[in-house]
Amino acid sequence: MAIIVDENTRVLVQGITGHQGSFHTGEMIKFGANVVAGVTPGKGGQEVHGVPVYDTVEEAMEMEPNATMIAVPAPYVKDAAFEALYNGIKVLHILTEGVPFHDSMEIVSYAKTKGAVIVGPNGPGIASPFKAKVGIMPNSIFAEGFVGVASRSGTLTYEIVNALTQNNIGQSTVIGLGGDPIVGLSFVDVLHMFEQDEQTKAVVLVGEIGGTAEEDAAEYIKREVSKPVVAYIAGRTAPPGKRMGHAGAIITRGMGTAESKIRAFEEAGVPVAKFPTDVPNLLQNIL
Amino acid sequence: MAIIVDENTRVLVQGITGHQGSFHTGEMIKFGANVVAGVTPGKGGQEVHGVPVYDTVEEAMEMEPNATMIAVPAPYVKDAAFEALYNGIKVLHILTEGVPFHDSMEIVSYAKTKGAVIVGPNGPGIASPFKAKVGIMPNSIFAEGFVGVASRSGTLTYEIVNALTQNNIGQSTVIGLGGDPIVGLSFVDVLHMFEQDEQTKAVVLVGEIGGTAEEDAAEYIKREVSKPVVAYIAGRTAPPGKRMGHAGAIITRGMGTAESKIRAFEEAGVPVAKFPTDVPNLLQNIL
Amino acid sequence: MKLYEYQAKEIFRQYGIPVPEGYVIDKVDDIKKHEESVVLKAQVLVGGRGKAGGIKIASGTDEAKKIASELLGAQIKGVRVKKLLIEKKLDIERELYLSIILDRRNKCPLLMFSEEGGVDIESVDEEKIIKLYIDPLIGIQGFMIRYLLKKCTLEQKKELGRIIKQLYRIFKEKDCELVEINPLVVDRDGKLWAADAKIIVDTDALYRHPEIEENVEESTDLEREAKKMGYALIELDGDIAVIANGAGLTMATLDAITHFGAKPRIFLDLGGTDDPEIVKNAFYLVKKSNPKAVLVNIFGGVTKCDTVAKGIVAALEEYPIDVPMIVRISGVHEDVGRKMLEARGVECHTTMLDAVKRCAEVVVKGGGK
Amino acid sequence: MKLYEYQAKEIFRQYGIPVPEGYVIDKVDDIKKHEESVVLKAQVLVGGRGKAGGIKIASGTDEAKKIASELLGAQIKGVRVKKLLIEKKLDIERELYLSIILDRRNKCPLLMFSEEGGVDIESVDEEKIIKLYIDPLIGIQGFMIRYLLKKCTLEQKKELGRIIKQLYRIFKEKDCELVEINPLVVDRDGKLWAADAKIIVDTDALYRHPEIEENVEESTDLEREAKKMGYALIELDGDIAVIANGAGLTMATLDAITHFGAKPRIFLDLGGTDDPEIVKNAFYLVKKSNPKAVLVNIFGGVTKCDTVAKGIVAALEEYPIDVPMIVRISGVHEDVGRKMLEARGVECHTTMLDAVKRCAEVVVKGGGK
Repeated sequence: MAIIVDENTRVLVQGITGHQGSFHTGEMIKFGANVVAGVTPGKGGQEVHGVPVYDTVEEAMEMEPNATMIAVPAPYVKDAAFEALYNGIKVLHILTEGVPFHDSMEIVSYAKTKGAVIVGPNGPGIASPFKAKVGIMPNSIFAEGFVGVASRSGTLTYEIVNALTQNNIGQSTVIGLGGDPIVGLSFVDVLHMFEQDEQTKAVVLVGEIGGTAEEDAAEYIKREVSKPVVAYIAGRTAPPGKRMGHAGAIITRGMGTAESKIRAFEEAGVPVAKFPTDVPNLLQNIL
Repeated sequence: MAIIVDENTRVLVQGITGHQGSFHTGEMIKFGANVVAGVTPGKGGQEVHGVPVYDTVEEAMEMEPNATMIAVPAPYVKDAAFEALYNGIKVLHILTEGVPFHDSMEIVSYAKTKGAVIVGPNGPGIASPFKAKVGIMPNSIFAEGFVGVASRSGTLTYEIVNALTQNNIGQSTVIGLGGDPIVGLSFVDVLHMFEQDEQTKAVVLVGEIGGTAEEDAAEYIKREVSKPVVAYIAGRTAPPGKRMGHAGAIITRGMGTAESKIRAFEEAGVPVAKFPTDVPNLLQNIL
Repeated sequence: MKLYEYQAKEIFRQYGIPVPEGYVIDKVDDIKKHEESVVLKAQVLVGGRGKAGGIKIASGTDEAKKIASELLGAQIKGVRVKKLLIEKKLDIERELYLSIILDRRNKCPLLMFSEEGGVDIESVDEEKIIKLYIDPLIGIQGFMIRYLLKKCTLEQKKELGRIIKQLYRIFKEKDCELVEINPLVVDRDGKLWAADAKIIVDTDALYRHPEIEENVEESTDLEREAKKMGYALIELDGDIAVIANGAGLTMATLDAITHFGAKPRIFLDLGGTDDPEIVKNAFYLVKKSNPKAVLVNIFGGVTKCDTVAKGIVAALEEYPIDVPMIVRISGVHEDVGRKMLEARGVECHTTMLDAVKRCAEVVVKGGGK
Repeated sequence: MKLYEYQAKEIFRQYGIPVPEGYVIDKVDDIKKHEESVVLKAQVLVGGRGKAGGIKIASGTDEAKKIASELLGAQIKGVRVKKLLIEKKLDIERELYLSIILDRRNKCPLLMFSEEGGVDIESVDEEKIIKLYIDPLIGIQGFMIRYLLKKCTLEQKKELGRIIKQLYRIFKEKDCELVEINPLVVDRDGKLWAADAKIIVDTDALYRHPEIEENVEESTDLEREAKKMGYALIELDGDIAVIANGAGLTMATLDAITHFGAKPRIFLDLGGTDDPEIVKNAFYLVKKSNPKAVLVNIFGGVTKCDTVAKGIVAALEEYPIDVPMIVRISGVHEDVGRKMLEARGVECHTTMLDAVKRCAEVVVKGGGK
């Protein structure tokens, strides 16, 4: 099982000839992902790590991709995402940082009309060890297992997943939701999927300041989630009004503080780790 | 069974205080339909045939309608349809004639994003005797039974359904697709539904000149339909380039002739009636 | 509603699609001085205008005047030429095709491009036409244009992309059924030009386009009069005036008449009504059409039989017709209606087939009253 | 990015949303003659400006000059006032609230209207706020406005509807995170006015808005310099300069430092990089921030440990820092990186917790080198 991506995932890379696109194509292949095609307008006919490059997604569809990693500059992300959706691709990971959020809103709305899933923007993607990876998470941190991880952060996720693996706790699927204010998937969406997934026995949520995704997740967990959940929240000491690296990590009008999120999780019976590396201990306590 | 509307259908009427809206509310109730609410901006608080009137669909949702008849003037149809879709109504019959087709395209596209069905514009609606009716078809012509009828015309449908009833052939669901070039449902969509529907044992298609909906249906019948189908096509003698009453009934650039449609049906093994009233005979031959 | 070429080109100009320099005249005196060759194009709304002699080239002012005096007032495929468009002649290198039409099947705009332009697009091989289906919720996007440009050999890709975007804006903002550039010309300097321009606007959307004039050329006088009165009427070249309620039923009646060897004179759809006046006034048009017989075919539903009967009875007084009239009347309030008509000596039938057969007989064999 | 009130009002004016007559000055001499009362509003990007004395009323030219000379150059909540907006005083009958914000949960624009304006919207009862979620694919539609107008007691429904439509156009066309009119004033003549105007533009969309000037007031000098160099840096009031890779990890490092009783001086997110130069140049900013200790926390992935080590070694030459530096280095190419650093005498740890504890200790207990 696993969620969103698995052994049937056939990966396309949009922007494959770029620095990021080309490097991570190689890494995805090493992970075990089935990267079937790449797209860079004007570069059709080349190969990157043995993967054929096309000028348009339309042409790349002959390789029957069903997921894509979009690694093009921010001003071109909307067009690339619409191109993938228009051609029927159902899983889109948008790696790019700095996508205008009016563009992200339109992408997310259009994806809904196509029944497609958007992972990101501004996130490290998704990996189901070692069935499939669409994104840039380092291969070395993973182990296959029974814990689902969803996170709004990149490196912090690696830190936590690495700690899990070091403690012999493998993962079903690890998903980076993205650090922007508008992202395709919320914690609630992912909790719903992990709840359905037979492989997943427990869930780790890695949140941060900004928005109400964690509070919504806590509400949802109370009502709908039977599997154990543990959490970590970054930004307890972040000052209000400042964008803490991620566009979405900002406390505005008194909303989105770490305290509010931690309180909500604790009220929903979700233990919250003090340090990222405490997550394995918390999990071991409840599993 | 029956398709699209049945005993669980709760009807809203948008434009209920208008001439058409008010008369047909009464007729729908007599048919046995469950008309639960009406909307006319500025007329909230009134009653029409005992049905409560609201100013907005948002307010009318307290009566939990799940289908609507839209009988407002053409310039307001798009807004009314968007209002219904936005509020989660899943079956929309648009009675109005003369809706600009750019509006219809947007309505149909938006409906797809909401998983909703559009019947019309410019058609008499849909009836499943005597479970539900959303539209203006005369009550007296129906009998409950096993034949599904789909038509691009209004009165011609009544003529044919009446002939069926006179010959003791009842109907599962009768649907008027609408006479405009852009309508929500095609013959193919409806054939698919009738094929799935247990109550329906045979299907009658009533086509006319213009477009390729009949040719598409013939193709689809060959491939996918196991139930017997008979057809009638109006407009054998219509001159090219003239809009024959319906906006969609026009032969353009040599396309959409009755001959082409009749030939396609006959090649698909679908008998085509010479006169509307021959339809019952053709059905009796094959049933 | 079709626009004249000069109207369509004016819209192209407003949207920045290059059209040849030119002007419109309705009399010979308005021709300007021309040192170079010009094209004179008859402004009529019929297809195949070129082959019918409606497009001519003149090499200077004198020849232009001579041709203009021949064209103005002449008939092109039965339509009188009232205006000419006079344009600078293009130095043509290649002819392409570009259009956006309403795709009924997919319920969306369909863009078509072909490197084989200047001919009827129906005569071009399918594989030489690039098609793009446009989702109306997102409009035309960069990737669609990239995809199209990828498949074309043209060098002027950027300019073509720009023209496509503007053409879509016209299609949407002017509520079009069709916008077509055929041919889209590449001249010897490599510039692109809309050498011809065809726009069909959705008649039902005209209310929101006060800037677009209504063109009357496509209809006959009687059709226009009927439209003003609120009826859908089509003039045909036969003998029987057909009135029915509903477009489908009216068409079916014409078909049946033809089946029995007669020919219809007019198609008149009453639509849905409960006003006898509307029925009565339809006979004003019937009378004007000067038919050899009248066939009324009513299946009563929204339009009730007694309403129709009342209207017919009133028409017998106001617009008496001295040709045979056969009425088929069936459905809601059928009995009341039939009694009213029979009391005035009108021949009534219950089934459409009986009425049509009888009416055809009357006309073909002269078996009238 | 927040716009100044006068900038936001200029946009309102362009979109036909009525704003009071007014002008901007940066020196007292630019004040015009005023017979009637005017409002002088300090143009600063901080909230609660009114309560902090940034908004004053003057009854004539002389008083206006006197107030202006007091306000210009004064500090409002720690920000120097460089410009004043001088406006005709409105004759206020009612104060309403209207805004469109980005709703993160529903991933769409959210319109909020309340008849209780002029106060902080968070202090208004939920049931007194009308909320409308707008699907970005269809935008604002007539029925949404009808629904809102239905629920409001205002007489000027048509004008309010028009203002709402225009406000949405601004929200969309200017890539806004927020557009807010608080208060939306009804004057004694029944006219509506945007008495205040607040616009926050999406920083990431500024590239497509050359017409919008960048405002620098929200950042410190060091933050602006970092931004120009391509780093996300936040200045804080503690002692430890924190460099990490990734926003989440950097935040987690700040949190851990605080947990152990120390305080961070800067938040510096290296992001993902494989260029040692980028690592090295970050130390230019670290040095400028004048910290009491430096903590580097790297979990190597995209950013490899040896890349970071190379950058740090180069920085030791170019931007030598005479305060303790603790490095946590783990992940891809960890061993190579650690060896390079230890060879230069840099204190390295493998786990974040060890590094943070040690660094906090150094600062709090002075246990440095």
